[in-house]
Amino acid sequence: MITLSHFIVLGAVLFCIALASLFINRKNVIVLLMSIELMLLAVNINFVAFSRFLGDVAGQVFVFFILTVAAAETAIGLAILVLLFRNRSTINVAEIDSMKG
Amino acid sequence: MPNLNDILILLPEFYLVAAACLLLLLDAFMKPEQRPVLHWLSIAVLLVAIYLVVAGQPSQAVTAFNGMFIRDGVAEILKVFSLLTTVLVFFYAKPYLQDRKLFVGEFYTLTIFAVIGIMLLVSAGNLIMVYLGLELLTLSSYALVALNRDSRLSSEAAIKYFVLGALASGMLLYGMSMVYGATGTLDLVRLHTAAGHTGMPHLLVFGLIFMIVGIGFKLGAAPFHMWIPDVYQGSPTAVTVFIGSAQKLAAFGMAYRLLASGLGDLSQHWQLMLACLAVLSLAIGNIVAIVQTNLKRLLAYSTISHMGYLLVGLVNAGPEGYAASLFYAISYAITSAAAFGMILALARAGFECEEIDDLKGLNQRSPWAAFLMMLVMFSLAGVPPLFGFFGKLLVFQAAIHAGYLWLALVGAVFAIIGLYYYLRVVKVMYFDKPVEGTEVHLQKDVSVRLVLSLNVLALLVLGIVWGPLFGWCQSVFVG
Amino acid sequence: MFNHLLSLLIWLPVVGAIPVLLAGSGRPNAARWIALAVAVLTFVLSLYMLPLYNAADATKQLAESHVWIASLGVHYNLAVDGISVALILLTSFVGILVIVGAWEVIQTNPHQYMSAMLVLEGLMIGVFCATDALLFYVFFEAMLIPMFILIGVWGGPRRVYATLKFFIYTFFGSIFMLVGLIYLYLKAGSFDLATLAALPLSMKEQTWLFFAFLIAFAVKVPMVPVHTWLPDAHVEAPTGGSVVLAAVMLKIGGYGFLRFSLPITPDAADAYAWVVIGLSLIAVVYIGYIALVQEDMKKLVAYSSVAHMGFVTLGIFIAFMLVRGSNNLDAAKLGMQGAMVQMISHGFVSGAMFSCIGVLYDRMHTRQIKDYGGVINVMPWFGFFYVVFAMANSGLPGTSGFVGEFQVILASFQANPLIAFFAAFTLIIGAAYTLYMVKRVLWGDITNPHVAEMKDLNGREWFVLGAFAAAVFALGIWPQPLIHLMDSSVTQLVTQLGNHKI
Amino acid sequence: MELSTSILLTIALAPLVGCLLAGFFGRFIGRAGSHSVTILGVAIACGLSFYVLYQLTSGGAPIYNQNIYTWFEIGNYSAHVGFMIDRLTAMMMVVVTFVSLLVHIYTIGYMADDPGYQRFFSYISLFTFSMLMLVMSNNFMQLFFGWEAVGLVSYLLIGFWYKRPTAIFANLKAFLVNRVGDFGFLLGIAGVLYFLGTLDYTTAFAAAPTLVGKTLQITQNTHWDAATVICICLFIGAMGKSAQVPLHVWLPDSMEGPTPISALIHAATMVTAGIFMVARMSPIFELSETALSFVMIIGATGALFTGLIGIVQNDIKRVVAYSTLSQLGYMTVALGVSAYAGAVFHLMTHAFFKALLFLGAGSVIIAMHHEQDMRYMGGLRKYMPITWITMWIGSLALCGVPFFAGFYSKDAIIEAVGESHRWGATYAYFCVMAGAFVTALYTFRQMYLTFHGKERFVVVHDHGHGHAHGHDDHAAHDEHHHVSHKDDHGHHEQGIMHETPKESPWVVTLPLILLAIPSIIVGFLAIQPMLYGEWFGSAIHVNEANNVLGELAKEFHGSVGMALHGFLQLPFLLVLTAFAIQTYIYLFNPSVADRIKNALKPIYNLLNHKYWFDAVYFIVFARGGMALGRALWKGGDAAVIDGVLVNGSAGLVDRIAGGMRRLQSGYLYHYAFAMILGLILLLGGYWLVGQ
Repeated sequence: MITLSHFIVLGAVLFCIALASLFINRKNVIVLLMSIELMLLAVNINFVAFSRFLGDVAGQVFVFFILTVAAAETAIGLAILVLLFRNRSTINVAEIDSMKG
Repeated sequence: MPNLNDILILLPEFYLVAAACLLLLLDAFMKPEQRPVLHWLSIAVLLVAIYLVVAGQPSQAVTAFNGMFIRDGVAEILKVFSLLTTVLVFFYAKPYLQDRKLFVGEFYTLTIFAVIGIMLLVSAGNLIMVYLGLELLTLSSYALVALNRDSRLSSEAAIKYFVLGALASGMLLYGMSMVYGATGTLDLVRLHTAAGHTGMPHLLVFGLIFMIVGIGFKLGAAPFHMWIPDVYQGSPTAVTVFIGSAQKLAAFGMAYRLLASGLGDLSQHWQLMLACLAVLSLAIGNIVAIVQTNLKRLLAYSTISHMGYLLVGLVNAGPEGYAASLFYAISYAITSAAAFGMILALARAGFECEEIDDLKGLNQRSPWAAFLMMLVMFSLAGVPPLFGFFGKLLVFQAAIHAGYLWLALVGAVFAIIGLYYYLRVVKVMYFDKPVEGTEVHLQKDVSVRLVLSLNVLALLVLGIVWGPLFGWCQSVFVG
Repeated sequence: MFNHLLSLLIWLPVVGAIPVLLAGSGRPNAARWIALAVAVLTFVLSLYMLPLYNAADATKQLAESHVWIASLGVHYNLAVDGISVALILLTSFVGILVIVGAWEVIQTNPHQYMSAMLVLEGLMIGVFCATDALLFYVFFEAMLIPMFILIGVWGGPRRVYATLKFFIYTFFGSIFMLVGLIYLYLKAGSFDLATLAALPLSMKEQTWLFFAFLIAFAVKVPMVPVHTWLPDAHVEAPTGGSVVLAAVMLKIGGYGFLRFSLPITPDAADAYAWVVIGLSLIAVVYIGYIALVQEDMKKLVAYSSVAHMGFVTLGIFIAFMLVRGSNNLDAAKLGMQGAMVQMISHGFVSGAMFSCIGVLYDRMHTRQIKDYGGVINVMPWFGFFYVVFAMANSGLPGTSGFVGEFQVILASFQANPLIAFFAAFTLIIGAAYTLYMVKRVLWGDITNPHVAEMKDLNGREWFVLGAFAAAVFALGIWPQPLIHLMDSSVTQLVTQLGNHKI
Repeated sequence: MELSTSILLTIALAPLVGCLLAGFFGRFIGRAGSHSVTILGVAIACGLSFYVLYQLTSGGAPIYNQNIYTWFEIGNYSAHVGFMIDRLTAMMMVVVTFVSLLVHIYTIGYMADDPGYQRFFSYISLFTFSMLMLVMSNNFMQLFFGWEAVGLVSYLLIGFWYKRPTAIFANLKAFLVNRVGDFGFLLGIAGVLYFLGTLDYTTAFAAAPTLVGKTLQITQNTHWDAATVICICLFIGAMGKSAQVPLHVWLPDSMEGPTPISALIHAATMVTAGIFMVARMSPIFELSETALSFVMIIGATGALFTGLIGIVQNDIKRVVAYSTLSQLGYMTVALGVSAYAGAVFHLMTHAFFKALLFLGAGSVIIAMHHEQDMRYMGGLRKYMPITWITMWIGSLALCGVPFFAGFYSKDAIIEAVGESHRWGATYAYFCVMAGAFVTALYTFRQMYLTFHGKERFVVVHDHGHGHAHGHDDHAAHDEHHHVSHKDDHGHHEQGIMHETPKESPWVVTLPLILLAIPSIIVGFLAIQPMLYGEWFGSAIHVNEANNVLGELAKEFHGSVGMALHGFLQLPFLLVLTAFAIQTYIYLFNPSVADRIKNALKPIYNLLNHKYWFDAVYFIVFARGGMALGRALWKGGDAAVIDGVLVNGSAGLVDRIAGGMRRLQSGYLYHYAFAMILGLILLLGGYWLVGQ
């Protein structure tokens, strides 16, 4: 029997993976975008699960918003990425450090 | 079912959306040399928006769209000042953008959309609304930061801002989901009541903590401040001034909505957390600023420290504290608008005036500019009789009243350290000899000079007659 | 108009600074004359206080009160008692002399210099008028800005270090006082000094507050061990800056003790009077010895200022021992009066000393004692003034320098002869360092050829030094008018010392 | 009839006016102008002083005691400026103004060639004013004012020739040593105010008896007798001003000043201020046996041992200076045995004959062109007879030869000491007795070396040095001597005169004569009333128990009798012996002097180095003080406060900042990690609080 906690745990696990990949990954910015997506999905699972178990639809509505915004976010992210590549001809995270201190 | 009344309540927002779209269209059919028209138009648009906000303000708080949207005093005052600072931003930005071939319509429309985001955020009555407002604001900001397409620095700043911002909003959302789970509602008002008797207090506090991360990021409070220096430095100064001023009001509004109207009952939990963030911000902001050589970066760190002071006020967790912090946020927004405005006004094509040493001997070159900058610096340092001082006074008072005397003392100590780097700027302007061959002077543009002078002198005037403003801040939190 | 006399005194110089600034570097003489006019007018107005002020009445007079911040109950409250009147007169008097003294000495941006001076003057007068703690604090802090600029822009080679040190030191002191004031406000619901004075406080609270105030004012006075900003500030400051700093700014520290420490935290002040007294005596002896070996004239005089201000703090806090220890009110008044007279007198004497050094500096561009010697041979008039002020500095009867020290020593003997013993040590050490300087600067045969070329005082310098000398002698020969002016206020202060708050 | 305030004010202010005129307008009114105005001022003061004295003694005027104006008034404490004129004061006024007047006149001749002529007159008039303020005062505050004012003038005058390194060293030294005395004096005054509650003489003296039994508590268990503390403190002031051991070191050096000053300030008047003060305070001093013993022993020591130094001096002025020290010792002894009248009496006679001796010495110095070393003089009597005779008169008076003024006062003191039973009186008696012998020794030595024997200088009428005797050249010549003499003698050939010495002009000799007269007669006339009569009346108060003069009075049978009786007394026999010895040595067998010197090398050195007082003081106080100051400055201020606390903390913050900025590494993943870390910390914190 699958309970709420299973979903929460799943969400938590996904979220943690996302967080981890955010700072473990030192190669590619695209990976960052993906892990952000993953994070949002974890959130969505939470919302859906809660709304299902609370019998309240608002959570699921929220999910739609999140999905839409996520799309927009990714679009902008990719745009910035292109910009970055054009200016520095690299998208290696470890090389984006001209501002520090 | 939404009715006309709801529309009327949202009139300023609707109006701005329409205006923004109109400007976008206009821009499309506009020859470059006609752009100044756009500039003045958008300023007019904002001024009208201010009028709408103030004129349409109901006597007491009203909600629209089933509580999605709240229009109360807090929202009003925040909107007025974020619009006002945005007007300043437009004024200061024009010559800068023109010099750098960045004088494009997007800047105006994006900024206006960001302002709309702020307006939605500060009068959000529902977690969804908070999220939407926040995203509208941040997404436009990402784009704005990357406005200068050919600059390595701005693209780097943009990507850093974007990734960290996304991370922050992700955490915020995660927190919201937990709060939702714990209370079963997204509506802030109901949240407030539900938070009291939830079955899962720990879940709720976990959610709270995640949300605080989101708020901390938006404020730029340590340890969620890392983006601030790089973004401030990297993005075009015209954008930095917007991020540095109006957005702080938004951040305060967000914090207020979530923590006070939403989770006010959990104050005993978040007070201490905010106190910790405050101390960290004060320490990091003030100390690291000392070793900065880039003016924008220095101001970035000073922002961090100022957000620390703002949090010192919030720690009070009562109307008094909110009023103090609001006052502080406003004073900071105006002051930093002036500070970055100075940089904009001193910069010109091929000369950013970003390094502190660029100001060497400014007093010989342009006494008036030096004088204005000095006032700004002393206001930031919190030396009476300038505006900045009274903000500090009020937040200290709020903290002490809440029994956080130690916090006030920490704030005091770091105020001393902070003083040093502001004085350093004055020192460079007044005591150092100008570097031969360099030429620093105010922008020729009359509107910039005029508005900037007014803005700075306001620091002095408001320092002497700050009563009414503070009265306003207090009034919005009573009842 | 004269029911706003105090406001006028404060804002006339501040507003007057604007036209001076507008005169611009293009028209230096316009700037100078406007500045002088404003300063003179201020002085005349401050003289007008005397007929209006009733010295027999101890209550604060010429009061003005306007609501400043309604929601906080902060008021723009001004009023003066005898002590304030005396200090305001001192300020406006010195105000004129520094403007005249800087006349053609300041060549770079004289308009900025003059306006900074005027703003400074106005703010200092504000400090002496304010009866609302927040207002006091605002003036107290705002004052730093013009001084910071004065030292930093027109100062000597190490001016940046000096002026930063000055600003941060003082700010460091006062920020804790601010916290203390906020605490008091939250307890009393008002920043009004009278209310705060009436506010009952536990010993613990008083102790904390007392030390918060102590830091603020000890830095300002300055007392050992927080005095090290003063020599640097003085050495680097332009002559006018030094004069104002020594003549008026230091007094604000002593004044603060009277307005804050004594009325608000009397019990703590009594309990820790020994700290202040000890530090004051250290200031007299320890600083005296340090002054003895200075090679820079300004540094020497700066250190001697610390030593002399030691008498101010001594006189103020000796009163506690006398009132609470032996209920000897008259002696307490004697000590307090001594402290006040010492403040005024030191204003004249140190101001004059710095002006003298300025005169030398303008000719030789060095303050090193060793570069001089035999100045009297070429500058007899200067020599006359220099000796006069040196003697005043070493407390010779007949000059103002004597009166305060005399009274404080007489009073402290009644508290404890040992204190008087150390205090009286200034007779020896004070004379030693002052006259040793005179010996090396004034007397002797000319060794440095540049000295031989020095011209004697010009009319302007003569006027400045003459005015100072007149004041020094007037106060030294007949101090009673001044003492009468402050008597009732001092009496009231002393009687307050007796009231316990616990 | 009543003494009127206006007269007294005139007395005090006339010299001041003269001083201001000569000082500020000297350049306009010229030399003659300056000396006329100042002399006029002093003359007025002098004449009126005589009038006042006459009024008090014969005019039957009551004692005058009034305040002129209030200096300060705080509660019950008040200080005024006012005059109290009784016979003591009047006598002092006469002495001061009279000597001052003569010195003014004398100066016309002595300073004739000095560029600082006007300044000098201004100074000495200022001194007269200050001294009058001192003696005429009716309260402690004004006394202290005069006290310090005369100190100031002495400072200015010792350093009058400010080009001389020695002079400006001497004046600083003089002022500081005096300040040491004033330090005690001020504490004494504070004590008076504390215990007697007033600064006014009459009230204070009236209240004095209440001091008995009062103690001063310094710490928990130290109780000092109030009267003793006050008296000793006050007397320390006197020690400074009247150059008592061990604060005597400044007086010999003060000879750097022009000779008229040495006569006026450092012999006749200022240095006796201490004596006057103690006499004035007699009602208080009478209350403390301890203090009086202290006074007596200090005085006695000075009387003998400083006299001894006089024997080995070669500088004509220094001999007189040391004799002054020794005579001041006599006066102090007299005070110590409660013979205040005796002290004041000796003060007066001494003022006359010592001024005479100094002015005589000055006259010699003029003749010798500012050569002061007696080894290069001798046989001057035939060149300057008036000086010679008058100085002999002074010397005999000094030695206490009967019928001369000095005899009466000095002999009275010696006998008074003999009468006294105070602790240490025997020691004092020995000292003053031996002192008489010593006095004679150095006095006759000085006279012989200067005026008798063969000339130890040659007169070379060459103008090789280019000394045409034009006035300016002459001035320059003097200047040149002022500078050179003392620091290095090699500068000009000693014992070489460029013209024969000649008698000084009348302005110089007249004062000598005018001073010689009182040096002979004043003792004879005044001893009866001043010592043994009630002349001083209430001015001086002596307890019956201590009234040694009263004892002497019983055996006193008139001046003549006393003088005749004096011929058979031990003091005079001692003087005769000394006379014999010195006559043999310096007139018949000069080589003996050197042989004695070599035989008693150690003692000679001891005396020649003035018991090493100056050396020790210089090392301990001057050098020591500077060293201490430097240590405190570098160690305390520079190293600890600035180094560690101020700049140290600033540096620390800087270093921390340097470290912290590295956290801002610029790497996205670090930034992200920081945020996540923050999150974890918050969660962890919550969890901890939850526990």
